Amino acid sequence: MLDKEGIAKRIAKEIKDGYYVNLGIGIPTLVANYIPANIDVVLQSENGLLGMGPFPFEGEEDADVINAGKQTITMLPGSAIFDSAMSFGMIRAKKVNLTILGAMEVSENGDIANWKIPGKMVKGMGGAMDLVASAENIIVAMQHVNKAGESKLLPKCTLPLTGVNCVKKIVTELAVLDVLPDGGFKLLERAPGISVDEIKNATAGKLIIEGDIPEMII
Amino acid sequence: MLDKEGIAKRIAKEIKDGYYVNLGIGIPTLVANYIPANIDVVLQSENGLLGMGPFPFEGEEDADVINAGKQTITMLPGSAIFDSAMSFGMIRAKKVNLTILGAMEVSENGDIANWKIPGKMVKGMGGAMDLVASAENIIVAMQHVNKAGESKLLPKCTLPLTGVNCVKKIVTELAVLDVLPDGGFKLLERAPGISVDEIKNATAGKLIIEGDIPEMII
Amino acid sequence: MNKVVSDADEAIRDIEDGMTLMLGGFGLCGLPENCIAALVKKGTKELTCISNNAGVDDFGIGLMLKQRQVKKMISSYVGENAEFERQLLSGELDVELIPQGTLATRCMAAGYGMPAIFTPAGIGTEVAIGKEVRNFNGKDYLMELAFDADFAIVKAWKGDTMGNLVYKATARNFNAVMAMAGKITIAEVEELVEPGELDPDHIHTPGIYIHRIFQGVNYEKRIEQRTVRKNVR
Amino acid sequence: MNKVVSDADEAIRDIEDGMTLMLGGFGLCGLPENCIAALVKKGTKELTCISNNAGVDDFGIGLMLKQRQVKKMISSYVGENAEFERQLLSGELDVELIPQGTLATRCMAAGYGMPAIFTPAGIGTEVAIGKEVRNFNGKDYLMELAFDADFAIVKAWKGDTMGNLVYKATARNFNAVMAMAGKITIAEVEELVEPGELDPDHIHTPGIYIHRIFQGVNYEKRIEQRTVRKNVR
Repeated sequence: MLDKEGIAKRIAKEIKDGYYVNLGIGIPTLVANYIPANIDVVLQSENGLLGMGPFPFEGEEDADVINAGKQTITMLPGSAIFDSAMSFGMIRAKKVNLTILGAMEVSENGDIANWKIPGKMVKGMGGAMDLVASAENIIVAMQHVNKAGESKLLPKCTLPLTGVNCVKKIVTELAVLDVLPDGGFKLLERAPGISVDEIKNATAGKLIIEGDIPEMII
Repeated sequence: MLDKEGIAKRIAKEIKDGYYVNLGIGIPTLVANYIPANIDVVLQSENGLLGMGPFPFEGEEDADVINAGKQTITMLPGSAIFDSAMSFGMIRAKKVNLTILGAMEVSENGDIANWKIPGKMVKGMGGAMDLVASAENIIVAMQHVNKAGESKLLPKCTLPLTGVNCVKKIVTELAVLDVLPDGGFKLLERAPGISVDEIKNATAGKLIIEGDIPEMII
Repeated sequence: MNKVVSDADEAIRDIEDGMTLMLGGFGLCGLPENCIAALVKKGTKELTCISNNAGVDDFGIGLMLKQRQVKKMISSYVGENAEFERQLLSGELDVELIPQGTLATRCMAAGYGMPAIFTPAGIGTEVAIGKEVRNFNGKDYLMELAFDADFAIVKAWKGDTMGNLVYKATARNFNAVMAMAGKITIAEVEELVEPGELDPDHIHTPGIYIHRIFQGVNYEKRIEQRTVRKNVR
Repeated sequence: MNKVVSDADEAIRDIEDGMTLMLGGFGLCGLPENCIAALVKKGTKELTCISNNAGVDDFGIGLMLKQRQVKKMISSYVGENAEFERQLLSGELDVELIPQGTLATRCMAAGYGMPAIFTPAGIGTEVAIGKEVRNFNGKDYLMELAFDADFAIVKAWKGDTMGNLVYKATARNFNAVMAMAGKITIAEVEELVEPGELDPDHIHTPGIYIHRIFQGVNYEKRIEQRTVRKNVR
């Protein structure tokens, strides 16, 4: 079973040289730490920055340099600043190659729910609806089951949707799965020490298992 | 009767302190020379400049600093450069207070034709259609009659239109006229030495004359 | 071209109860701190505020919420604010949540004279309820209308007396789009300079969009999430 | 992030007959001179060119027209070109004239992922024929579609190897909007620098929009209307 860092490490392997990537809050943010050193990747922060760097050293924080999670960050050489309209313009125009974000639920047809729980205080969708509606390639980083032990990979989402037919890949503590264009979670890899049966038991939506499922290499 | 410089001088009196003004090619360009020194006016050039200044001194021309007429110009202190999308964005959003342009014909309901003569090579409308469709305040600078001696102030334009119901005021070599919201050219001023009858004879559209018509003061 | 006002009080003098305001900034970054303080002092009420976030309890729009000056928030994300939550749950406050890109683009539409825009954000979700859906090239889009704000209030790094603005780093965010979108736009700047001191090629908001400008004082520039590196990567 | 190509020939290597190109510039200002020369050399034909103007007889797109490489021009103003006029009158060339602001905004729409925009330009004129008219707040607007260009070719003053661009003065014009709008965008620059040499706050086109970049050579930067002052005002 993977921990959060493990999920981030596995997702980092999906990033290719030359990619522009938008990382959501939570596990996706950790992915930045595991991007291979031999590829060039530019991180987009939707508040208006391309070229997000690591956190600043103590004492070097600048209130005017933050990411979409409102964290103080740095800018790498070759960074560019732009306003919020252009930021979402480039997202809508599919210039961002990969979006990685968390989810509460994903359905077998790629719908995602990650912004609202009825009865609880709703904080808002931020940029998530824009990102999932436009991104060509969306990877969801999340736990396979919720705190109540219920699967988050469902035939149909039960929570209010953030977007429809958009998730392409899911990485959880148990597995890597593709969401097929015609529907269904295709199991690609097992987490170290996790059996196919364990994944079956944790997946409520249609799970497609073909041939041997390799253990993932991180 | 006014010459071109006279028309430009008279139009310059319509410009108020704090105005952002777009000047078309021809007589409107001359207006810049007669803006009173005691008011602050910013000239917009729709290729992407606010703060257009006079022509450069010989030897100081810069191929990268031109106006919408493709003439080499200068930039005044406080100038701002922007792209073509923002330029027409501010025009559509009515941030430009006054547009001054030439015309082949104006109708009594404020339609304007100034871009195309059937049978002749059509060069294009450039930014004229955007300007007339959006400007709150449009003054037309033109000759009262064409070279064939026919009135250019008509009941209805005969040439293909550039815009509809948009011209607010017309200054010709003979007169200053308002285009009334309900239609009709209201005669406001006569050019020096021009009689009301001469203006009547030169105006094919509905001319509205109320009381004494003063001679214009330039 | 008399755009310079003496301070925030003068800048907001005619903002009245019930008006719609845009307020620039993202999180606590790039907030028009002086104008918010002046609005709190003036006590203007029943405001509709278009702002990506609602500040925190004791900073940003949170200060106006605390005084019950806000009738409605139009935002994309309103977490980190306990008083906000209390007013929302008690029904004192109305909130319209809209996707961040839709928020930004509806501001831009106002500044660019476009009455509506199309975006796929929110298709298939509750955001789409009651809105026109239109298909272009096989993909569905929502039609979203340009905002209509009485005032936009933005904060820039530098500005000149003609209203030209330059923002610093990610403090540009919504400031640059809202600056174009107010019927009247007020800009507060950290440094007010004379025309000619800003490079025309480096101006982010041309002065034509700005109606009032002043040099602000005592910027706190609070950091919402102070994150630092423990060691070199 | 390998965006740098050696020269214009390499940059345009896969532009094929029948493609749609956007070409930046306004009049003769800010033209991608190197790429135009390479296209003339390559002899690519049946091109649809989206460009505000069509150059003059012996400069700019005029050079491509002379070689009969252009099937259709989409422009707002095409005067100052005798060969253009001859081809147009003889039926060899197709021309679609559209308002300048519509042209710019349809480029921006492509770069901002908006399938269509609304503009009042052309309402009541022949430009409106066959287009959807829609009323917002009592005013009519035309719905105009985003452009779909195989390549956009722009010219900037400076650029870095990651594709970030800075334009000089009014040479920004259509370059900055078309740079966002190509399926593939090629940028030629007067000076190519390393990442970090351009101030992130001063970049006009972020590198994400640029696919290929090179430092051009031998810029003529011809002036179309050389106008000078005779004496001090």
